[in-house]
Amino acid sequence: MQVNENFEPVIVAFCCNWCSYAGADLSGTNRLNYPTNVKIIRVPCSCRVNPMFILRAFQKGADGVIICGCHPGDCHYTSGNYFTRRRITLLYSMLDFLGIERNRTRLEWVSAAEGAKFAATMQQFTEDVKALGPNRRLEDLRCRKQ
Amino acid sequence: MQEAMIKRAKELLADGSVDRVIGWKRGEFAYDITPAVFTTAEELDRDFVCDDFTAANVSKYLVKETQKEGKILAFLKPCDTYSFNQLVKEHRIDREKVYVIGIEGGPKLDIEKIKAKGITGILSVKNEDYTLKIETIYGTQTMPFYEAILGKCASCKSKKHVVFDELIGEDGDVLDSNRFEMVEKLENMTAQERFDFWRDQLSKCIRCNACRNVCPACTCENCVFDNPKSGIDNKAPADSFEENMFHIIRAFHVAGRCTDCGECSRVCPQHIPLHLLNRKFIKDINELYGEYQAGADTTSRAPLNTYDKNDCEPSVVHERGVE
Amino acid sequence: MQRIGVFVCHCGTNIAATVDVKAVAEALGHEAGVVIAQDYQYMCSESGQELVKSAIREQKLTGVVICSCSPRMHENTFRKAAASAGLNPYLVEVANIREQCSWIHKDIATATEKAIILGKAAVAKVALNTPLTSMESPVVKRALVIGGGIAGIQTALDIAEAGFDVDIVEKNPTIGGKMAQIDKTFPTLDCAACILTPKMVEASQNERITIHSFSEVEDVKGFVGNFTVKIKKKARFVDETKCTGCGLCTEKCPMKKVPNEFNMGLDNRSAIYIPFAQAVPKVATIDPNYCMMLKTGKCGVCSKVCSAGAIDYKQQDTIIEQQYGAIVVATGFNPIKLDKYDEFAYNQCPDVVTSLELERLMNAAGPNGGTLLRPSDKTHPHTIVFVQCVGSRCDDEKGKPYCSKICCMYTAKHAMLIREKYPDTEVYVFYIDVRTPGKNFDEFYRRAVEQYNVHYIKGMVGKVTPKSDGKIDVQASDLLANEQLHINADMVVLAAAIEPDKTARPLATMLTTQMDTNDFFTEAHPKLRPVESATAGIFLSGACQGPKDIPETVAQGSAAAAKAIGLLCKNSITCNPCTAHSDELMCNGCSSCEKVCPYGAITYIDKEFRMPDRTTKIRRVASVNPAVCQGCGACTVACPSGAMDLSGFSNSQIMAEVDAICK
Amino acid sequence: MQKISKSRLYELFDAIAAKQSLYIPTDREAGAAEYRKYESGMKLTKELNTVRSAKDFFFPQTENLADFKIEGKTIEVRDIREECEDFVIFGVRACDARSFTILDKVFLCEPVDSFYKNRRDHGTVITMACTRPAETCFCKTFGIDPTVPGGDVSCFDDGESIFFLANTEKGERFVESISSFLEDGDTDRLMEVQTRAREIMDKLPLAKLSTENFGGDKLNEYFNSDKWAELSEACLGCGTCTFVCPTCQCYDIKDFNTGHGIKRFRCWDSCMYSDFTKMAHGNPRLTQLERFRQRFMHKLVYFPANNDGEFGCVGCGRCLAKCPISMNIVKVMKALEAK
Repeated sequence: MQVNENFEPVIVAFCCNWCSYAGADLSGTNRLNYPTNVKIIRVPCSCRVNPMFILRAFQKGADGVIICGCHPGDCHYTSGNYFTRRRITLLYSMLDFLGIERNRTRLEWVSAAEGAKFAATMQQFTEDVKALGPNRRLEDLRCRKQ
Repeated sequence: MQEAMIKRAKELLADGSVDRVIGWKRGEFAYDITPAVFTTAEELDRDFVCDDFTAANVSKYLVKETQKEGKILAFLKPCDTYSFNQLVKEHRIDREKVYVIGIEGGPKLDIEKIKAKGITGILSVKNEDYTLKIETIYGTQTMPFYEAILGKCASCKSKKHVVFDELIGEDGDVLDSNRFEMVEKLENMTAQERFDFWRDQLSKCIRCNACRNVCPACTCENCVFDNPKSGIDNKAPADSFEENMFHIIRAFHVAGRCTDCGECSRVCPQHIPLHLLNRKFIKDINELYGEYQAGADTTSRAPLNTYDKNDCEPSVVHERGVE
Repeated sequence: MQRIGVFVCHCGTNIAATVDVKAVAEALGHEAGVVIAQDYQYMCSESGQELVKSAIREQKLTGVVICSCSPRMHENTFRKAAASAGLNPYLVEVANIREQCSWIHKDIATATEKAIILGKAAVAKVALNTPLTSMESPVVKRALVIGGGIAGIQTALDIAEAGFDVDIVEKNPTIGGKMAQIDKTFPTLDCAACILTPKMVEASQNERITIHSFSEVEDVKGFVGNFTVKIKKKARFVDETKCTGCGLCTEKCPMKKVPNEFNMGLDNRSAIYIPFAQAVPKVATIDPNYCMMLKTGKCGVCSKVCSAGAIDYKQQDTIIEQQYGAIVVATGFNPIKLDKYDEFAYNQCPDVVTSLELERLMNAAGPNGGTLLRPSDKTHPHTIVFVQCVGSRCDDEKGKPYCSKICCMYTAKHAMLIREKYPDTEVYVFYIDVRTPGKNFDEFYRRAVEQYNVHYIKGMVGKVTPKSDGKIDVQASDLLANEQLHINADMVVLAAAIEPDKTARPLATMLTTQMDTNDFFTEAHPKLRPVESATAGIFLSGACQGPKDIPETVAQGSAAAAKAIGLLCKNSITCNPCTAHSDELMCNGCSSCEKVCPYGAITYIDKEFRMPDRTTKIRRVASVNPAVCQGCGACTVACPSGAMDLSGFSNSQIMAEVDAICK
Repeated sequence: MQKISKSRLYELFDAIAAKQSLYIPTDREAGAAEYRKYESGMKLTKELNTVRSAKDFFFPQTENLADFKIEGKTIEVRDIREECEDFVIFGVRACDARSFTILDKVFLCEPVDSFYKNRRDHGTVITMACTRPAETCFCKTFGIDPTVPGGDVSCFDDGESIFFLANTEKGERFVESISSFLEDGDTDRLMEVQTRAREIMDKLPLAKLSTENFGGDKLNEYFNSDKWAELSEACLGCGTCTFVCPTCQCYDIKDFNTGHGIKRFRCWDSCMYSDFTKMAHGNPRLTQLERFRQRFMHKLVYFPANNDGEFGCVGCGRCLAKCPISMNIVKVMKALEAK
C-alpha cells in the first residue's frame, strides 16, 4: 500500500481509569511525547469497552482503535481485564476474519506506573496505523470527511 | 417415524400429560412446511408432518410457548436439543413446561438446492434410495439425495440428543464433523481475499432480519438493532459499514451461546453463509479457550462469561494464518 | 435544551504555553448547547471555582466542562464547586488538556487542535450526563492489618489507640518481622529488640488488637467500609490458648536438625519451636515437614512433656471470616535470593554472607551468641569485605532497577560495629555511591570513615573466589585510584537488594490494588496520597510500598493508621453513584451479567410486566444492588440486549465521545 | 413484430449499454438471480425471476432525502435531489411490471414522490414474457397474463428470436433507438409458445386461487377472523416477505449523524417489524398477530378499497419461496376463505 506522508490517522484510545488512564497521565507528567493523533476516552475498566464502541469509532472516521487496561491480575475490579482479553481477542479475530487489517486494532496492558510504555505504545500504534493508510475496509462512506 | 410421532402425541394429549404439541404443518407444496402448534388429535392427523423438509428448529418457539399456561410436547431433532438446552440455561425456556421427545435428525432437504438445478414447477419430491424423484409440471426429474441436503445437515456436528424425556428412534453420537473446513479455508486466504469474500457476501444483505429472528440465541426482548436507545439501531444497511456491523455484532452477541444449528444460513433469502461467522467464533473459542459446545449442558459457564488467568493475548490473532 | 458552560484553564503556563486556550474557548463556544466558554489562569483556584459557580447560577447551566488537568487530579474539586452552586456534581466533565495534551505536545497548532477535540468530546458527553445521587453505605468499625512487622504493629497500635478494633494477620508464628532479626539500628546504634519487643508486647496486650499469627489472608470481597475477609489460620498443632510458652517441648524435641529461619539458616532449631525468646505470641509451633509424629506417627515427645496439654497433632487449618471497614497492607520486604550471583560465590562459600545473615551472626541471640565468627570454621575474621548494591540499581534481569535505600546505612553500621568490637579487623566497603540522605545519616557514615577507619573504596567487586586455605580472594577495581585490587578476605558481606514479599502479588490481586513492575504497591498519588492505594479503603504501610528504613516505616505506619482511622470514624461513606442499572423492559434474564460481576451485585427477580398485548407476564429480570456495584461495566458488555448500562459511562455517552473524536 | 435473433442479443445489449445504463437479470450463483448493470460478457439468467424484485430500481432500499450540514450551532439544509440518468431494465416479468402500476398509485398520486417519479421518468422497463412458470406462480389470480407482460416494451422469446413490442411512447422511442438491430419477423412460432405457456398456467397448483372472496368490502369479515392467531403463530416477524415483495412500499425516514451533518434518508420498513410506525406512545400494532394481519389485510382488503379494486399483490411467488417458515399470502387467502 502506498504510504501517504501527509496522512494523519484518527486514533481512539480507550483507557481504563485506574491503570492506563493514570499511565497516560504519568507520561504527561513525565513530558513523554506521543502523537496528537491519539485521543483518549476514559472508561472505568477495559471491560466497559463494548465492541460496538470500536465499530462505531471506525464508522465515524477512526483509522485505529486501541484499548488499554490494567495488566492481567492487576484489575481494580479483580477480573474485568480478563473478560476484556477474551472478548477483544475474539472480536479482533473476527475483524481479521472479515479481512480488516490487523494493525488497526490493539489491546495493551499499561499500568499506572508505565508512563513510558504508554507513550511508546501510542507512538508505535500510530506509526503502524499510518503505514496502513486510511481505514477503508470498515468505514462508513457517509462519514468520510469532505 | 411421522406415524409414531402422531400416535405418541395423541396419547400424551389424551392422557393430559401435555396440552399442546409443537411440530410441523404441511403446506401447499411438497416443501413449504410451517412450524405449528397442535391441540387436537384431528389437527395432528390432518396437518402434522415430519419428513425430509421439516428442517425448522422449533426450540425458539418454546420461549413464547412456555410463557403460556400448560405443558407442551416438543419434537426435537438432535441439533434442536442443543438450542433447547441453551435456552433453558439462559432461563428463556421453562423446562418444566416442556415434554421433549427426541426424534432422529436429518439430513433434511434444501428446496433451494433442488431449484438451483433448474428444476421448477415442483409438484412432489420423493426420496427413492437416496435418489430424489421430483415430479414437476415439466416432467419427472431426478437428482442425488445428498446433493440436495441442507448446508447445516451436510456439516452435522451431532446426532446425539443432549436433552429429552423420551426418544422415538435411535439416539446417535456426537460426530466428527468437517464443519470448520470453510472457516479454515478463509483463514488461509489473505486479508484482501477475505475482505473481498465477505464484501461480496454481506453486500447481498437486505436486512430482512430472518437470520436474527430465526436464531434461537437471539431471543432478546428488544434487539439492540431495533432499540433507538442502543445508539446502533438500524433498519436497513445504508452503507457497507452497516452491513458489516450488523453481522459482526450479531455474531458477537451470540458468541459462546450459538449452538451452530445453522438456521441463520438456512433462512437467508440471499444465501449469505452467515453460519461461517458463528463458526469462526466457535472455532476460536475451541482453539483458544478449550472445546466448548453451547447447549451441550445447562450448567457450564459460557466461554465469554468466564476466563482463565493464563488466557492468550489478542496478539494471537497476529500469530495465526495470513494477513 | 442544553446550557453548557465550558471553562478552559491556563494552569499558569502548564497548559497555556502549548495550547492556545483562548482559541479552545472560542471553538468550544460554537459547539451546540454551549452558552458560555471562558478561559482563566487557574481554574482550580478559589476565584477560578467562583467563575464556574457564578456561571452556573447566572447562566442556569445544565452542564459544565472544565478543560484542565487530569480528572484524576481535580474532578472532585469541580464537582464540589458545581454542587455548591446547585448543579448536580455529576453534570461536570473534565477534558484532560494538560497531562494528555499540553504536557506531551510541543507544536501549539496541533496541540490546540487536539485540545479542542478533547473539549468537544467532553461537551458531547456532558450533554448526555444525568444527575446522579450517591448512596450511603455503612462502615464496619474494624480494621485489618496484613503483616505484623514493625509497620503493621505501629499501624495496629495507632488504630487501637483511636478506639477501633484491629486484627493483625501475620504469616509467621510470631509478629516482629525483619526488625526482630536486626541487632542494632542506625544511626543511633540502639538495640533493635529493645525498642521493638515492648511494642510487640503492647500489641499483644491491647484489648482492641487481635493477632492472628501463623495466618494468611485467603480471600477479600467487598469494598471500602465493608470488606469481608477470609483468614486462614494455619494449623500449628499447638493450642494457642493452652500453650504457656515454657519451651520445654522445644528442648525435648528429638528432631533438632531443622534449619532455623530466624537465624537465616545459620543454625538449627527443633521441629517444635518458638522462633525467638521474645516471640509474640509466645506459643510453640510444630513444623510438619520435620515433626516425626506428624510424618511417621512415631514420637509424641512434646505431647508427653507438655503439662498444659497444648499439643494437638490433629489440628487442621481453619478459616475465619471477618468484616472490616479498612485494610492496611504491611507485607514488608525480603532480601533477594542471590542464586544468580555466582561471581560473589554466595552459594559456594559459607563465609560469603548477606547483611541480614551478618545481623544474626553479630546478634547476642544469634547462632554464635553475639561473637562474630566465620560460619565455616568458627574463627574470628580479620578482613571483611562489604559489597554494596548487590542486585540494586541493576540494569539486567538478575537484579532490581531501584536503589534499596537502606544498604548504605546498615553497611556503615556493620562496619562501625565490627571496628568498634574488633579493632584488629580490617573492613573494606566497595560502593558505587554512598547515599546517606536522612537526619544524622551522613554524619554517621562519616564517623565510619573518619573515626573508625573503614576503608570505603569506590569500585565494583568483579569476582569473589574461595581459596583452598579458607581465605577468600576478592577481586575488585578501585575507580578513584584506577587500579585493580585483590583483597585476601576472611568474610564477604553482600548488601543484597530488597524486594517485596512474595505474598504481596496474590494479595494485591485479592485487594484489587495496583502494583508497580517491581511488585511494590502503588500509592494513589506519589506526593499527595502516599499511604493510600488507589482502591478505596486499602492503605499502605511500610516497605510493601517501597524500600524504607525503620523511622520511615514507622512514620508511614502511623500515617496509614491515621488514614484508616479517618475512614473508621465515619458512620457511613458515600458510594460511587456511577453504577450499573438494568432496563427491565429490555432485560432477558439470561444471567450473563451476573456471571461476570466480580461483586455479586446482580440478582434476579421475577417481576410482573404488562405486555404489549395488554396481558401481564411474569419475567425474570436482573436487579443491581447499587451499594455493592463498583461500576466496572463488565455486565454492560456481557448483556446482549443492551439492557445493562452504566451511569456516568453510559453507552450513549461513550459513543458521543467516540463520535466527537472521530468527526 | 420486430425481432432480433437471440444470437445477436448481447450485441444489442452492448449497444444499449454504450448509451445508457442497462440492467439485466443475471445469475449471482446457481439458483439466485439478481439485476446487475450490464457489462460485456454478462449473461442473462435462466431463472424465471430474480430473488429481489425490480421495485428496487424505482424505490431502492435506502435513499437519501436531504442533507443537513452542521457546523457548531449553524445548520444548512441541502437539497440533494438531482435529475437521474436514463436507464433501461431488461427482462422484467409480467408480475413485476404490474407491481410498478401498484407502486405508481402510491408514489405518483398527490403529493407526488419526486424521488420515485425522477427514477420512474428516466427508467425504461422492458419486460419478458414467461414461458416456464414455477409452481409458486399465481399472477393469473390477479388478472395478469404473463405471456403478454406490460412495461414500456414487451419482449417475447420464441426460442430463436426475441420480439419487441412497444407499449408506451417511451417504449416506442426505445424500440426506435435500437431499430438498426431489429428486423421484421413472423410470430407463428411465438403464438405456439404462448399457447403452450397458457396451458401450463392453467395446470399450475395455484391456478384456481381467486380474489373473488377478497376486496375492499371484506374488512369486517376478515379483520376479526379467528384464523389470524393460527396463521401468525409461527411468524418470526422478520421482513423477508416484505423486502422481496415487489409491491410492498412502506418506508421509514431516519436521520444519520455523519459527524459533520445529518443525512436524512428513507429505508424500507416492514409492517412485520415490532417498531413499524412506532410513535411517541409506542407501536399501534402491539402483537405479531396484529402486524401479520396488517400486511395481508393491506394487500387483500385495504389496498383494493382505496385503489379501485386493485389488489396489493401480483402473485410473483417470491414470499412463497423465501419465507423462513413458509407462511405466505396463499396460505392466508385459503385459510380466510375456508368457512
